This record gives sequence, structure tokens and C-alpha cells, in this order.
Amino acid sequence: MPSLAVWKFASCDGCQLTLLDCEDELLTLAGQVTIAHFLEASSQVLPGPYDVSLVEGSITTPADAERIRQVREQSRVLVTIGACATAGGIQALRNFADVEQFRSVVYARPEYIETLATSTPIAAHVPVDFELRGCPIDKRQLLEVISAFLAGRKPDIPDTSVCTECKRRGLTCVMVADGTPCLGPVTHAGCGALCPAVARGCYGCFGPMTGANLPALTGQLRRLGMDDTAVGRVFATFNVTAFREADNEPPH
Amino acid sequence: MSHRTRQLRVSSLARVEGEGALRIVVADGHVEDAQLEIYEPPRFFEAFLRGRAFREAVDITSRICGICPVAYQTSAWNAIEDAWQVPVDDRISALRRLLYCGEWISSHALHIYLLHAPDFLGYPDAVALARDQRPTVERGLALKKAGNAILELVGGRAIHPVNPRVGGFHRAPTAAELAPLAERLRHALDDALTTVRWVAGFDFPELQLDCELAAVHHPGHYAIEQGDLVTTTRSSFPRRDFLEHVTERQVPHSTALYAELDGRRYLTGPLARYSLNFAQLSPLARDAAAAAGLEATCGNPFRSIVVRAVETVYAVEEALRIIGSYDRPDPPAADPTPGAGIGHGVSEAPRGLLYHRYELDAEGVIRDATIIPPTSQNQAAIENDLRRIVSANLGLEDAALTSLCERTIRNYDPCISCSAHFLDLTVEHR
Amino acid sequence: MLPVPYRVVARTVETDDSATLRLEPIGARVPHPNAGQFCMLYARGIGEVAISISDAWNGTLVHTIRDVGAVSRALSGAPPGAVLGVRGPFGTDWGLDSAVGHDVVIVAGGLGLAPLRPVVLGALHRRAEYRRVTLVAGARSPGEFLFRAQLAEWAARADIDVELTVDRPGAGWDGPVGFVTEPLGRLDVEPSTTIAFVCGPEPMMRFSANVLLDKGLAPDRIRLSLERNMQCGIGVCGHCQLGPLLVCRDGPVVDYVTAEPLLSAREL
Amino acid sequence: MSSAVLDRAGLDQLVELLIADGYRVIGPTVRDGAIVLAELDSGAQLPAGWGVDVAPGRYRLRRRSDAAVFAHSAGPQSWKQFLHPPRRRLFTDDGAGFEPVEDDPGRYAFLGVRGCDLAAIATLGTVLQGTDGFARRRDGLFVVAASCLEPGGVCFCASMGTGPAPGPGYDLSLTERIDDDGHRFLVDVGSEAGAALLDRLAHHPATTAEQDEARGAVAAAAGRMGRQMPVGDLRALLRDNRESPHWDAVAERCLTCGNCTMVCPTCFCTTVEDVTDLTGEHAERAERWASCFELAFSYLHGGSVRVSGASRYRQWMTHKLSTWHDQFGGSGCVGCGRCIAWCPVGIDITAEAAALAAGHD
Ligand SMILES: Cc1cc2nc3c(=O)[nH]c(=O)nc-3n(C[C@H](O)[C@H](O)[C@H](O)COP(=O)(O)OP(=O)(O)OC[C@H]3O[C@@H](n4cnc5c(N)ncnc54)[C@H](O)[C@@H]3O)c2cc1C
Ligand code: SF4
Ligand code: SF4
Ligand code: SF4
Repeated sequence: MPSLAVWKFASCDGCQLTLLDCEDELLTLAGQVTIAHFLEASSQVLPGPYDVSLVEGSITTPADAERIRQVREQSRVLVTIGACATAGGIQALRNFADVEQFRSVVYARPEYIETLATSTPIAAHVPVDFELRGCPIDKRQLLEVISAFLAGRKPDIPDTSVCTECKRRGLTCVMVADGTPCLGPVTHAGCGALCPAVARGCYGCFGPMTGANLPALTGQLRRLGMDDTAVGRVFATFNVTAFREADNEPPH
Repeated sequence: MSHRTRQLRVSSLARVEGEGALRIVVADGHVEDAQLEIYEPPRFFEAFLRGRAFREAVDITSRICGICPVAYQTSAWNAIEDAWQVPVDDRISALRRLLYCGEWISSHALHIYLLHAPDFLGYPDAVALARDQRPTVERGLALKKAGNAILELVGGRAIHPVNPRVGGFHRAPTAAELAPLAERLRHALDDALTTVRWVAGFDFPELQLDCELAAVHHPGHYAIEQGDLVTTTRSSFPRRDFLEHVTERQVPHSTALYAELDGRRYLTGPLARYSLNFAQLSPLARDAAAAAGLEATCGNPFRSIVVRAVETVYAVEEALRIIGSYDRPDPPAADPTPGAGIGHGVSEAPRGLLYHRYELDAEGVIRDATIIPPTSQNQAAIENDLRRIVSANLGLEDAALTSLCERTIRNYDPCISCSAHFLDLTVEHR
Repeated sequence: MLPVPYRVVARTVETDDSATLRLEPIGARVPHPNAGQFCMLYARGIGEVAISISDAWNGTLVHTIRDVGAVSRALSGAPPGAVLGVRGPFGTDWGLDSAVGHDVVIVAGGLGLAPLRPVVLGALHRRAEYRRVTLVAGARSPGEFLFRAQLAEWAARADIDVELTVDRPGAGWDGPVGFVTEPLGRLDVEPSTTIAFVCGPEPMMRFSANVLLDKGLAPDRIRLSLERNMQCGIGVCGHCQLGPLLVCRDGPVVDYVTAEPLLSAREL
Repeated sequence: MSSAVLDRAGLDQLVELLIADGYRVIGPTVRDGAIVLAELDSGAQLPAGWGVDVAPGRYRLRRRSDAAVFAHSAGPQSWKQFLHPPRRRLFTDDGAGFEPVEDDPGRYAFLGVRGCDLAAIATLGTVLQGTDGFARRRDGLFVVAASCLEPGGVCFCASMGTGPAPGPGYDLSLTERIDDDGHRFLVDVGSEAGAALLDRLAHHPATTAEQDEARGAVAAAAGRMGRQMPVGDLRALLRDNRESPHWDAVAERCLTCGNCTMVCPTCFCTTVEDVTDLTGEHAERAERWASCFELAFSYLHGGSVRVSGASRYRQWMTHKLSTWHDQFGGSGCVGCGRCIAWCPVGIDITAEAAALAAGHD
């Protein structure tokens, strides 16, 4: 049986929990793979190498930077799960802030802070075989990725806008019908358009889709009444680094 | 005991949420040191909440913890609404309580079945347990799923719900949308009652808490999503006084801040809630507790699994009650008017009390944030338990003693991910 | 959209990354294909992709597949006995019959030889009906020629001219080095009596067509086979659009009058 | 067949009869701040008294002073949602062979189909008629059309020749009138099934005056379209503008979000999903709506053919107005205006066509 390992770096645990939230499939999965390393769920730890490693969390310490290298060495396939692992997560806000200031808010002992100036995605440290987006990841997508790797096929994880899911669900666009700002047009699909389904605008949990035209959306957000600070804030959350990068890339 | 130094060490605790380690030093038959080490890297939430719009607090603090996001969201809106005295419709409050019940059911079921029960039954995990007792594990998963179904329907998503906002919800579900939940919850109630009977039959090591208890208290009902504070020695105090009573202290040998209540070690969470608010549990929950051998207070941390099961019964019942009398709030949210001010919010995360405090400016921008998660409040009590459990069991082999220590920690379902508030220390691996 | 089950009865390794499968129907069979058509081949649970027919007789289908991704890997690695799904045959054919009485020039680059093999076989089968038959085939390296035994057989025949060339020579290669355009450029072409069949990567097809045009061949005498993303094969999924064409229906084989403006537009 | 007149109660009765005959009646109703298409239990769910204000990238409900039920223009969905659903399972394979999924949505009756949308159903049919999924849904379809008396701010059916009066293809067609004589509908019969149904409804034959008045109103609506396509040969216009710099100008604004294709009543593209479950024992195929704005849409091993936003927008607009003629013998655009309204940034196909026609930027 192929072996599965789950690893945690700086994160909220939500993406790993998504695996345990697969209530209907968990025991089936356990019949298909050996869960060799999954601390949140088991005190049994089997030695590597592992066929598939799911990695949650971002790298924020030198120790973790070393640990991810070891995980990579032991993993045939390495899949990163969630915005922390694929983009550095919300804790990457420090990358753009005055770390001194952050430190003064939380820390009494500055000597420990030097190493924590950045939060970086796993792919900035080791090669990654597949990145599953989301803050948190979507359960169906997680199962799809695992099933696909087990079957040897390409996971069906469309790199397209949330709008396509919104429309397939037959939802009414909140931006057009209500003037509610929505990041759906530039955000990577995957959640199933959860926010428009509750009459709110998408806030970008899955980060930018490839080729997202951020300037065009930003213009629209301004027309809907958001000022520069507000526009800055909506992109500065869980995928802040990815949105900044997408914004710097000229639209194709 | 011979004159020697014993060191017990678990470098990565399993079946806890987040990354922690355990270190015990025993010298000359005396426990010199007992540490629950938190090496979860800090994520600076309090720092980057500064300068954010008040509406963002709900979405951002949710990301502190994927296991109890509703707790973070709730304490956040409680604090902000407290600052501005936002009048919130009872129907909205009911929907919020329903949402929180979902989190209790899901999180308690997770802890009972997937994290804690394997300890009592001698399995490394629930998957191994399922090999021998599949229907039992399936029951736990079904219960957990029922909780998640509430979170998904009311919150829009089980982890980091998207629907809640300061003032209420973006969209309130219709009664017709809620109806199918009731059906599922009726099954869940049976499962929850069975769960109480099941865990009541476990073997519980002897241990009695010796610390103060603190919980949220609400005059109207068993406190979950709002209220003020009650403790064992002090009948109650308002949430706005929280920081006058709770102080945080940095201890040299640990990464976390230790919270103390009026200078004393204290505990929050199921044991505290149960013991302090017992009278407000429903008759069914109290009967189930009695049948499971619990009295009106419970001081054995190992029995917390039973208390969790009883609380699960209560949460399912509450959810059913709320759905049964559901009146769709319209509009789904109150519209807060920002103003300069300070607000305090508390709520009962499945694993304990969660406090938020925000200082807001006239535009509704957060100027300062303080978040005190349950685990940092419980840490001193956990370590004290460790000390005592080790002292009482020095005759055990290292392996057995270590595993007893791990179980002791798991009694508290500590959620270490919420490192909003923890310090970083390079952990000494010996 | 329902595939017809076929069994792999033989698998021949062609190159490092490609293999030829012989498929036979298990029950029902798809209609007999014409040279140049393709099928949608389904690897169970993995996916379905367009693959040209590289030979066919009596219900048997032969496909040559290069491993470039998950589906093509599963297909090209399918061992004898494996069951695959087949839909088709789809698309236009090379129209070999219309070349009766003409010189036939076949230009293949890399895997492009697969869909062209039925042209060679067809012409040789009714050899007397065609005038001169020439095959110009190129590969990146000597080991990357498909159907090497068959190529040698053809090369030994007097009734077909075979010109092989490689981009990168390797051990044991003493033939020409360079793109197919070089031997093609040396070819004597009689514009009024020649029909050319070209298949390979898009740039290779464009360069080859240019060489042929330079030799005076009219664009409507040059045929090539196009490739676009394909999901349905029956003109309803929209993916294979190339300007006015639905390649699965109006192609893959089109003449250069049609293809030229489409291939020269960027990102069409 | 001569026309008839139905009163408001007659319309409710029409819905009742259709349901009694076993149809699933789909019609307009108000939900989530828009007039959507959904299954109706009764005529009471129709959007009585609601109108809409529509502009590029903007749609708002508006209260009307009367109780008209069809006085609104196209909403966020089209009938495509039902005839060509967003996701459809095609076959399953549990190891014993391919089992087609013959989903049976039941028989639909569409209520309130506009001229543009009636044309769209025909256009979609031209493309998809060979697929059993579409055929199953369209066969046995009962269509109650509605004349457009209040074209919206983004409508241009008149310049596409599809409205405001519904063309052929309906069973019954209604023209809604409200005045001192009350709320009523002029009914035109388009099929024997329509005639048979009308017979069972309380109605009276339309007088010539009633007919003239209603037809005059419809004809007048043609002059009130919010938009129009530039006159001339659109097919040639697009074909000849493949290399126009204008595509880059649109690309600056276009989000490549795909909304325009999703709301378009004729955009038919799909992507096939071949998936397995965790055990690998169960395999299945489904198709879901795709969009030519998606990068993967044109993926060939090694990369996508259409990467730039400009090429993707060009593909879409050219297909709608030009290459559709080559492929399917007609226009892919019927002039409903949905892509204009539901484009989050309000990109307007008529304005882009006009810019190309004007040949400048
Ligand atoms: C008419 C036609 C005939 C072909 N004949 C052959 C042949 O005889 N032998 C051969 O080896 N290959 C042939 N191909 C190419 C073959 O279809 C692709 O190599 C194959 O689709 C790659 O799929 P993949 O999943 O392995 O790779 P990936 O690169 O992972 O592709 C992912 C998906 O994109 C699509 N796709 C990618 N590349 C192509 C492509 N070139 N054409 C169409 N769809 C693509 C498919 O849907 C595929 O499943 C032909 C293509 C066409 C259009
Ligand atoms: S609501 Fe948002 S996601 Fe949905 S279509 Fe509109 S812009 Fe796109
Ligand atoms: S913000 Fe909402 S719509 Fe956007 S990705 Fe997150 S859940 Fe989905
Ligand atoms: S034209 Fe509008 S709706 Fe269409 S892809 Fe571009 S931005 Fe989206």
C-alpha cells in the first residue's frame, strides 16, 4: 500500500483538519494508504520514505527550513496544501511590514526575532509536485488530489476564476446585482463560490488564478467605492504574497 | 527511589492540534521540571490586526485556529460589538449560537473519537481502533459530520466560515434550508447519548484538579457564545475587567506566556464550564451525566472526555431547539456605527475560554488587539497536572510514564496552533 | 460519448517514450477508419485523448502514442490484455484517392509519421495507381524514428524513395543531419502532378509547406494535419477551435489554403 | 391560427395545467436581488410588479407601478441552465463496462421565453442536437414565449433579428398588456400542443383591435433597445480584424473571468472530467461548462495556445459574431445583452464591435 504522510509548518491546522473532515471517506482512505505520519491524528509514526506527503504551513524559522528539506528527501510526491504552504499564509504579512514594529507588539525578547522576518511558501525551499490552494483547502479538492495521485492521473483542479463556479451554481453576481466588491474574477477557483452563495464578495482564499488581471479588477473596486487603503487591504490577507506577485506581473 | 535524574521527552506530541513537545525532569524522586513546550512558530496576529478595518477581524482571527475558528470569530465580533454597543437582534444571536453549537459538536466529536478515546483503549489512532470497532468510529464520524453540517449551512464553510460578520451574517439561511439539518441532528442526538455511555465505561486514572476554574457565564443559558465571567472563588466579574484579573507572565523555560487569574493558576474549558454552569445544562444532559457517574462538578481531568460527551448532547439539543424555533432574521446583520472605543469579547471555545480585546478608532480601524487563547490560560494547570501525575507514578517505566503524561496533556484538548500569543524560543532538544 | 471497449493485443516499443498498440474489439467495433482519421482513446479513470490511427484492418486498430502526460503515459504503457475505450474514428482523412495519378510526397516530422503511415501503406498497396512516391521523414535523433523496421523495409524498396534525416546524429548514423526541409529542398517536384502530405510539429509543417510552395506547388496541393485540444471529437466541446475550424470535425487534415492564415496568426 | 386573450388568472391557470400535465414549469421569479429562472409551483411566484434597470456591469431590481410579470429583460441565467446543465455525468464504470448515465430531468415547460432566448435555444440545438443529453431535454419541451415590451438597457435583439417579437419555435406566445381594461395577455398559438392547451384555458378570441394594439406595442419596443450592433457584415468585420490593436485595448479591461461565456445563452463549450474515487474501483466521466477564457481551454502539451487576454477575448467575440457562421451556419449571438450586464467590468460586445468597425482606438 502506498504511504501517506502529513506535515505541519506554521499554520492554523485547518488544512490538515480538512483531511479528518472527510468523514465519509476517511476510513476508505485508510484502507487504500498507510497513514505513516500524521501527528494530529495518530501517535504511530512510521519511518520514511513516503509515497505522498501533504505539507501544511509556511516556513518561518531556520529549523523549519531544514525540516522541509528532510521531508522532501523522504517524499516521492510532495503536495502542499493551503495558502500558508503555497503562498506563505496570512503570517506573510510580516514580509511587507516593519518587523521591528511587529516585534514590539508581541515580543518581549527581541533576540529570538531575527530569524522570523519572513514567512515563505514551501516551494521557495524545495521542489513541490502539486500545490493545492485555499485558506482552507476544499475537501472535495483534497480528495480529488489524493485519488488522482493514487490512480496516476492529473488532478482535476481547474486554474480558473471563482466566477466560473459562481455561474455554474446559478448564483446571482453580487458585484453586478448589488455593487458588492468581489475578488472572484481574479481568484483561483476551488471553493465552489462559497461567498457569493451567502451574498458576500469573494475575499480571495484561493489566491490569484494564473494570468489574473488585477489592475482591471482594482479599477472596478475603486468604481464601487473602495479607496486605496481598502483595496490594499482586500489583497493583503491569506495570499498576500501571491497577489502581490500577480500584481507585479504584467497581465498577459 | 534511587538518586538519579530521569528525563522524559516527547519531541512531537501526537493527537493534539498544533506542534508541541513535552519535557519532564525528575531528580532524586522529585519532579524538577514539567513543561508543555509550544514550538509552534508565532504568527503575529495581534501585530497585524493593527491598522485593519474592524470588519476584517472576523476573517483574520478565524485563521488563528482551524479547529475552533468560530470561537475566534465570535470573540472578535463580541469585542467589537461591545465597543460600540451594537444592538444585535435575538434572532441573530440564536443563529450565532446555532453556529457555535456546530463547532462544539464537531470539535468535541473530533477530540473524543479521533484524538482522545484511542488513549483509553490502547490504540495509536482512530483508524486502528476502526479495525476492531468500525461502527463506533463511524458513529463518531457521523456525529462530527453533523456538527460540520451546521457549520456549512449556517457558516458557509466548516473551517473558516465565510458567512458570519460583525453585526450578524451576510445571509441568514431560510427555515426551509435549515429543516434537513434537524433530521440529521435527531440522529446525532442518539449518537451523542450513546457516546456518553460509551466513554463512561472507560478506565480513568485518579487525579484531582487543584486550581481555580474560570468560565463564561450567561444568565440565560449554559454559556457558549457570550456572557461574562465566573470563577470558583469569585462569583463573577464582567468581561471588561478580564485583564484586571488575568495577567500574563513570561516564564524563562517556556515559549508561551502563562496566564494567571488573580495571581493564581487556573483552568478553563469543559471541566470549568461543567462545574461552574452545571445547573444550566438541559435535563437530558444532566441525566446523561448522572448516568455516566458524574456529579454536579467534575475535578478529574481524565473524565473530561465524559464531560465533553455530555456537552455534545447539550449542543445537539440546543441546535435542535434553535432550529425548531427559527425565525429568519431580516436584515441578517445589524449595521454597526464605528466610533473610538475599546471592546472586550469572550466566548467558550470547545477547549476553553477565549478573550479578545480591541481598541478601535473613530473610523473603525483596529488600533490595538489582545487575544488570549485557551491553551495559554490552561498551560500552567496542565503542567501542574503533569507534575502531580509524574510524582504519583514514579514507579512506572519511562515509556508508560511518558504515555501517561501525553494522555494528561490530551485531557485538555490543547490547541497549540493558536500561537497568536506565544513567544518563540529555540527549543532545546536534549 | 460512450467508448467502445477494445483490448490491447500487442504492444511494440517504438522509442524511449512511445509505443504502438494493436487494439481489437471485445464486442462491438467502431467503423473502419480512413487514413488520417483519429480516435479518442480512453485509459480507464485517467482520461481520454486524441490519437491518430497509424494502421487499421478488419476491425483492428493500431495507434502509436508518445508519453507526454498522465493519459498518454497510461495509454502508451498499456500492456497486452489491457482494456481501453475507443471512440471514433473522427475527422477528415488525407484523401489519398484524390492523389491517384499524381506524385505523392509525404513529409513527416517525429511522431507525425504515425498518422502518415496509412498514406505510405495505402500508396504502396495500390502502387501502380500513383506516380512517384517519396517519404521524407525526420526525427530528433536516430533512436527517435517510429517504425524503424518498416522504414528500413521501405527504404530497401525500389518503388518508394525514402529520405531520413535527424537533428542530432548519434552512434551508427551515417545519414543526413538537419531538418526535413533540407532533403525536401533537394527534391525534384513537378508542381502540376504532385500532392504533398505533411505532418509534424506546427513550425515544421509551416517550413515544409514553404519549401513546397517555393517549388511551385499550389497551396491546395499541400495537406497537413492539425492538432488542438480535444475533449469530445464530435464538435460539441468547443476546445479544438482554430478560427473557423472545429479541428475534430473540419480537420485534422486540411489543405494549406485553409491552414496558412490560421497557422500564421498568433495565439489563434 | 387566430389569436386569443387570456387574463391574469388565466396565466396562473396555464401554470397549473402545465404542472398537472406533468411538466416542470420553469419561469422567472425574484431571488437574491435578481429575476432568476427557477421551477415554479404557481403563477404567484412570477415577478409581479418587478422591473429591472440594466447597464453594462450593473443590474438592479426596480419596483414597477403596475403588476406586470414579464416586464423585465434577461437576468443572470438563461434556459441553457436547464437544456445544457452546468455539469452532467456521462457514464460510470465500476469495472463491468461503461454504463451511460441517462439522467432524466423530466419534461420542461419554459414560461416567458423572449425572442432572443427562443433564437438561442434554436442555436444551441444546432450545435448540440447530436448529443443525447440535449435531445432528451429538448424533446417534449413546451415553450410559452413572451413578447418583449420593455427592452433593457443592454438589449439589442432587434439588430440581431431575434426580437422583440418571438420568432417560431414556441407553443404559445404571450404579449402582456396592462391598461384601463385590465391585465391580460394576447395569446398566439404556435403548435397543436399549444392550441390544445389554450382550449383548456378560459380565454376569448382576440379582436382585430386587440391584436393591432398589442402588435403595435411590440413593434414600438424595437425602437427602444438599449443597444445595437453596428450595421454591416459582422462576420467579415471580425474576420478582417484578427490583428487589430483593439484586442489589446480590450484586454486591459477584461478580467478573463469567463462570466460572459457562462451567462451567454448559446455558449456551449464543455470540459470533460474523467475521475476515479479513492479506491480506483469506480471511474466516471462528466462534462461541465467550460469557457474559452480559461487558460486550460486551449492547452496542448507544453502550454496553452491562447495565453494573452487579448487572444482569449478575440476568440470569444470572433466566435460569437463570425466563426460561428462558418461552423454552424448562423450567428452565435442573439442580442440578449447578458454578457454586457453580467461582465463585472461592463465590457460591451456592441461597443467593441463598433470600435472595430470604426477602425480606430
Ligand atoms: C487529431 C490529433 C491526433 C493526435 N495523434 C496523436 C498520436 O497519434 N500519437 C500521440 O502520441 N499523440 C497524438 N496526439 C496528441 C495527444 O492527443 C496528446 O499528446 C495528449 O492529449 C496528451 O495528453 P496527456 O494527458 O498525456 O498530457 P498532458 O500534457 O497532461 O495533457 C492534458 C490534457 O490536455 C489535452 N491535450 C494536451 N496535449 C494535447 C494535444 N497535443 N492534442 C490534443 N489535446 C491535448 C488533453 O485533453 C490532455 O488530456 C494527437 C492529437 C490530436 C489533436
Ligand atoms: S459574484 Fe463574484 S464570483 Fe460571482 S460572478 Fe460575480 S464577480 Fe464573479
Ligand atoms: S473568499 Fe469566498 S468565494 Fe472567495 S475563495 Fe474564499 S470562500 Fe471562495
Ligand atoms: S468580457 Fe467581461 S465577463 Fe467576459 S471574461 Fe472579460 S471581464 Fe469577464
